[in-house]
Amino acid sequence: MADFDSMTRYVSPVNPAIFPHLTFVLLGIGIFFTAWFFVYEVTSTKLSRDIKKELLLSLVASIFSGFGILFLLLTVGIYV
Amino acid sequence: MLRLLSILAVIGYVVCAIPINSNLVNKNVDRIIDLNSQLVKVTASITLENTGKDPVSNVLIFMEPDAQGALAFISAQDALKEDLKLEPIKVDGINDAYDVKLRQPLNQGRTAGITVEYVYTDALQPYPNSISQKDRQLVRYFGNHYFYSPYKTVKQTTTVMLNSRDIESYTKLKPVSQQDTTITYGPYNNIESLTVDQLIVHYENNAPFLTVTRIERLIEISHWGNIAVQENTEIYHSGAKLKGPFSRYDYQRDSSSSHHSIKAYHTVLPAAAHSIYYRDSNGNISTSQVRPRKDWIELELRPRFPLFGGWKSSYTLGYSVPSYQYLFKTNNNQYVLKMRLLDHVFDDMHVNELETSIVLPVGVKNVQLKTPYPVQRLDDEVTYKYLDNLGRMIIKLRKENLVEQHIQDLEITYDWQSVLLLHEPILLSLALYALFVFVIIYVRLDFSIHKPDHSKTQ
Amino acid sequence: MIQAGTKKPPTSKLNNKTGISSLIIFVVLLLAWIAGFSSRLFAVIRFESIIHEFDPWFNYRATAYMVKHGFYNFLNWFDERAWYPLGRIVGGTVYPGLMITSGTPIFSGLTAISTYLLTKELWSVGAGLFAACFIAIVPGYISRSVAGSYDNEGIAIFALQFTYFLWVKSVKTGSIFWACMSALSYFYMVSAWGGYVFIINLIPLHVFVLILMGRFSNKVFTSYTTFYILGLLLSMQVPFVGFQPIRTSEHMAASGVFALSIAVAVLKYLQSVLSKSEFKSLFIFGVLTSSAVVFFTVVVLTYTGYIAPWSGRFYSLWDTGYAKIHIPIIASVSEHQPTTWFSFFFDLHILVTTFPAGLWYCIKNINDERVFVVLYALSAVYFAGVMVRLMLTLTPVVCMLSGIAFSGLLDLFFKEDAIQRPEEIEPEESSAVSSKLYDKAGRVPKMKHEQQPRETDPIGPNVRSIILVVIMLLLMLFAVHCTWVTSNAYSSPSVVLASYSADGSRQILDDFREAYFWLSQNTADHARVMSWWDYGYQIAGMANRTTLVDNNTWNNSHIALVGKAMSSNESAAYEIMTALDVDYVLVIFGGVIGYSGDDINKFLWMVRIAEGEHPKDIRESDYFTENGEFRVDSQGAPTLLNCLMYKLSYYRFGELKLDYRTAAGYDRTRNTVIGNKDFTLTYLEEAYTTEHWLVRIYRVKKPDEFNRPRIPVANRLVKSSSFSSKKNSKRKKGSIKNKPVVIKGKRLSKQS
Amino acid sequence: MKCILILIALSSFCFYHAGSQVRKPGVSMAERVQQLTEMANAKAVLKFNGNKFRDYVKATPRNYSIIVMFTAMAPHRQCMVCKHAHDEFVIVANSFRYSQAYSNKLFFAIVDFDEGSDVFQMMRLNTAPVFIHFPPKGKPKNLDTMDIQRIGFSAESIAKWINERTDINIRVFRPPNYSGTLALVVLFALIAAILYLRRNNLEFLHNKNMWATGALFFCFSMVSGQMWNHIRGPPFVHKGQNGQIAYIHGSSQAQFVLETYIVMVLNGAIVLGMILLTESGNRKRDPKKRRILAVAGLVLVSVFFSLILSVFRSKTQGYPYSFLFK
Repeated sequence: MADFDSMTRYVSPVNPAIFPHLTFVLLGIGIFFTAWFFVYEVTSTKLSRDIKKELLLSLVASIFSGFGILFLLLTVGIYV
Repeated sequence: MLRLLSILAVIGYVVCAIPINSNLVNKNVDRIIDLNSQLVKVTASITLENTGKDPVSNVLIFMEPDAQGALAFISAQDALKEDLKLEPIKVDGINDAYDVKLRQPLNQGRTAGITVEYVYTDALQPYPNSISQKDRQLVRYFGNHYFYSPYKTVKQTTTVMLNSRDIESYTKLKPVSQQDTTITYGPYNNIESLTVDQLIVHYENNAPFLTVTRIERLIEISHWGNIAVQENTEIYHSGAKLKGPFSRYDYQRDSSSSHHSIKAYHTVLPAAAHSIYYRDSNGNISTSQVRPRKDWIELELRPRFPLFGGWKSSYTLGYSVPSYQYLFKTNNNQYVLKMRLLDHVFDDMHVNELETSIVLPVGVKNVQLKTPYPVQRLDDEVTYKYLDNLGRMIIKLRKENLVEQHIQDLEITYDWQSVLLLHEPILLSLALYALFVFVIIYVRLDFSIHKPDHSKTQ
Repeated sequence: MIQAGTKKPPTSKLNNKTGISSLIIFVVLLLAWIAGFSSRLFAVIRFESIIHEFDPWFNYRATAYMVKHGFYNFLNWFDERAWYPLGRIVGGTVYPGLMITSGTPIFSGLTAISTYLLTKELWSVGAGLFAACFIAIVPGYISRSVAGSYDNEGIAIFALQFTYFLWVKSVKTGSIFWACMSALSYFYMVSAWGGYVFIINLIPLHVFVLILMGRFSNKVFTSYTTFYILGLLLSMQVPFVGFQPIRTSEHMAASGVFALSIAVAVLKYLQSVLSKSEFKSLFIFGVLTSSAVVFFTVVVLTYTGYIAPWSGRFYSLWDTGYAKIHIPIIASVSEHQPTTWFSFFFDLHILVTTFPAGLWYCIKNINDERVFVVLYALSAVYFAGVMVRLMLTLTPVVCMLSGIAFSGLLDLFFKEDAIQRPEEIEPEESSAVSSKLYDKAGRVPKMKHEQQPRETDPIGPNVRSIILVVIMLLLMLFAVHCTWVTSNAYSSPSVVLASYSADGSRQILDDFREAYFWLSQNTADHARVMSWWDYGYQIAGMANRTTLVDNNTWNNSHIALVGKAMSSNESAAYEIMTALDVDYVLVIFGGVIGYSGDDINKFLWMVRIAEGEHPKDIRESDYFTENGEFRVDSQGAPTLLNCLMYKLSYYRFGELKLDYRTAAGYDRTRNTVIGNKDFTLTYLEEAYTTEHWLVRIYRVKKPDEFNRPRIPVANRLVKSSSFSSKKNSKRKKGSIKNKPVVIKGKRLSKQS
Repeated sequence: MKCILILIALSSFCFYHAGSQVRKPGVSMAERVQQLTEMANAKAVLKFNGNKFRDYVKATPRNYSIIVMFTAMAPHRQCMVCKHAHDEFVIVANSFRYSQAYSNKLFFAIVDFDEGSDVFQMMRLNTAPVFIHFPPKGKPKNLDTMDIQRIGFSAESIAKWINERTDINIRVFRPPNYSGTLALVVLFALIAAILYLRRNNLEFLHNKNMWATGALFFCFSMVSGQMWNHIRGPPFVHKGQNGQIAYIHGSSQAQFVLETYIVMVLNGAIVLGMILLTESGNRKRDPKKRRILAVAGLVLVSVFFSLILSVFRSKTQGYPYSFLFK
């Protein structure tokens, strides 16, 4: 087992150098969708609300913000 | 006379244990006792001769029964500087006895050279054991004029190396000579086996008497490409205790470099270490300097206050290293962590208690552990870090009384699915999504009892 | 997320205008939040992320304890490490709100949002946005909520604003729901800060004034009764408050107004029954009598002792001279001083000059909730005038009123040419827009005119634009002022000091933590450390050692005892210290680095407080020279030059030459060469002194360690014998004159 | 010197009071205590002239201590503080007179300059008021002279000082001061009366301008630190050595009375400007006036704000920003 020649050194799947950029892009998209979601919530009335659209918006928003937050953590050095 | 009695007594003990091959003879023993630091490092290069008929394949090595301090480390090498296998054996009357396997059996009349190296901790005792701020720190060493061996010794010399010129006293068993910081005993001829004759050196030793009473080393693996290391260290000045007041005025006045108080010390980190922090329970300790060297990083740690005898302090040192330095991947989702069980704290260090714990990533399976020397494995634990709902396995190892020679690598092998990387982000997203769904439901709720006309309530 | 919950649209009109405006509101609030948050991080950036101030260390320690032992153990926590030998019942003497919800800078954002909501209820969305932006960066609030300060006030302001918002909401809607919410929020406030008394007096005042103005309605009745009952019950759940709400006269106004409002409600009911003429007399009569009855019952109860009279701190708000005479400890705290116009301007800058305009318009277009904000403003400005620290309660209302003023202004000046110039920065834009989704909160005259067809602009575009530019300039000035103040004044911690060397490089003096860490590492675990009370919390928090007195100054006589020890001579002090079995004495000495906040500069307060309790032994006059000056050089009063504090501060300082120009023993803080240079300590020995001599720790010797062989041990052991002090007097004969000292020694031994 | 003075005084005394009172040279201590007690029972504070002073204070032996206030009450002396000091002193004396601690060990006396100027010379006093405690035995030490500059002469501090000198503890009991409450009562009565008189037209109560102005003035006074003045009592302005007058206190810790007035005016001007600006947007007014209002408001706000900013800047070290002028 100790033959380290047969093994490859393990590197991160994502290059740490681009963590900040990823954070920026993902969070940006996430916040954009969040804002869109809220605006929609605010402007639409009970009558004119479309549950599918809401769910879809929120899903996209949450996924992007989720990854954004993760990479934010990685950027600031909290390696989860 | 008295010595003789003691010898007989000792022999009486040992004989009844295991047979000592009386054909073996220490043809020549050259012993160097290094008292420069707070440790006692002894290097004995022995030339063995087999005077008997049948070949001898293993040699016994005994330590003095009433030796001061504790034996921290021992190793044996042959003439080609290759490590020989040595295993502890039980001999009553002798605390530490080892059995060295020679590479090839020693035939009649042949000689073989082996070098035994061992380190004692807590062997040097400050005397007087409490001094005032401006006194010098004197220590005493208790040893043996002769090389303690179960075999007869034909010829031997002993060199005691000190780190200061002024020696209060030392036992003078002729022939003995001293030039400036070394004392040479011998040569002595035809010493009976297991002979003890007390050797005492009383000299000034201003080397840092710094003991690491406990160090907790925490290694945390993240498959996002980082390994975080944190060491919680408790240090203690084990030299002569400070008697009377500590005067900052006097302390600022005398600028002599060799002083028994400890201002700062150097520790060594791997070259790739980054985001280093040095703090304690009260926050960051601003007095530390990082000096990058060619293939390591030298860190000058300065405790918040100078350490005098009997004072203790504690701190936390942490850094991160990229994973590719220590983490290896085999083809089938198997990973190997190869990292130091104990790392360098300061030169000539003496660690009383080490507890290394390795935090493995979420969801590892069949973990195997391989350590360079026997350690006590505490039962595993589970911890919860950021964004963690499953918990992570911790392997905890423990060992007492370590020195520099114990800085060696351990290997941990485990299986891990790389899909688990997505665990945390999906967790996050779900949490957020729950929030949004709550909002969606909230805007559909209506708290008012009677049906309001919208222009009023909002 | 809070925005999401509260931004309900006027669902009657849904158009993308609403969408845009709410988006803008969202963005502005977000920006306000971020700005507030980041401006509070100066402290962390310029220093590190540690707790900076003195008080927060206790909060930190208490929080740690609660996290470790759980909430209920925390409430029953008897802290034997403080106020030795008395100990302190922490659970009963603390407002646990902070310990439950921590993290001050976050709360600044919440404060901004709740301010926005409140102002929106009071005036308009635009004003709300202004108010939010203001309070996000105004120094008067930042001073208490910088990152690293871990203090109750920071979160209390949020609770305050939110309670007021809910209260106003409930008054407007008259719904029990909002009243209950406000009661809950009030409960949080009670658990967070002693300033809750402000709420429980302001809201009844509001109701009372409404009654006087004849604006009393069922809405007010519902909301107040609900709020009062619930709030009362909830507030009594906090251990520290306990039964105060029904026992102390701070809370009596509330109950009185409660009774009054019920009476008025009854009368109103009668009104529906009776005819007009007879009702009118009955009404006036009824109101007067009921109020009189309430008032006199309160007075009578107070005198008969069922109700405790006002507590000293509270009383000192009304009789402003009170504290100085009776409670020197309160007077000694710097933030209990009255407020100069300077600090008003320093903390509020342009707001302080513009908020009266907002007040003016609130009064001009009065309605129920604006009555509230007017009262809020007047009372807060009074309190802020009396005490510097109450500037904190003034800040939010000032922000709101200035927000109203500015938004009113910019409304007008953007309204006409909102079309000509679409590019403007958000707050004005949004306020312009927002005044369209303007709800019935404001019956503002200018609002009426929006429907009118626009006539030609008489002011003229250039004047208009000049005005706009000037206002923008003023606002920018405010912004930069806030930044400057925050980064310069409010971000310098008192635990870590920074000194700038000649070449401008900044070097950190970490002596406090050095000393505290030394204590925590190299003294016995239960060692008792005597220091002045300013450092009590820090010693408990950082060094984890037992202290005699600390920053919650609940026991004056104990503090006075410590002050007496510090200001007596060594032998007398030794008797006090052995009586309190003190192991270590810690003094702060700034003479080497010129740190002005050290113990010698605070010393007169110790003397005064000690004199207040022991007038026979300590006399302030002894510490002044003949012509009444306080000086430590050779002209200084002999009592001063021989008191314990002096000796501990200057021990072996006389031999130290700071640099080649100055003489040995030159004190950089007092800028003089000290008077009494070569003396030795008999009863103490220097245990540790930090690198820059800022903190000096001395060990109190055990009686058998004295280097005075000619006194047998038997005599030394006795603590309370005037005999030993006689010995001292003999021993000290011929040394510097200390007759009063000897008297002190005798008297003390009688007392302690 | 001193004895000469005494002789002069004696001769003068004999000359005046020959008939009135035959002076017994050696009055025994018991008698003196007796007389003193009688006098004290009649009146808590004894008025001494030169020879009474000599009889009761200077004479030895004594077993009682006397607190003497040297003062100049005569109007032409124009000693303002003396009046207050006298009142406080009387308060202390009375509260001792009517307390349990009352004994014949302590007496209070007043020596007025116009009645006992010789005593002033004898005591080498050239200021008034001065409180001196004459202990039963020995001459007054310098601690026996109360340090007015430092501890003031409020009744409490006098009592404290007496307590320090003679271990007699006096609880100061002020005759309750009804003036404040009385004023309040009168005020309320007036308001009530006015309301009653004008009960048929009460709409002046709904005059919002009045209320608003009142509120604004309250705010101005508070914000400009009048409360600080009230508590700290700073000087009106500061006169330097060579006569120049400082209206603005240099440091940020303190302020002068005039300074606060200035600040109040500045604030008022700025607020006025704000209001004018807002009013200028009001479309009911005629356009010309609106324009004037706008310009006036603009000028007021900008100029006076920059003024107050520069004042502020002059008090702050290293404050970088300023508006129109430095």
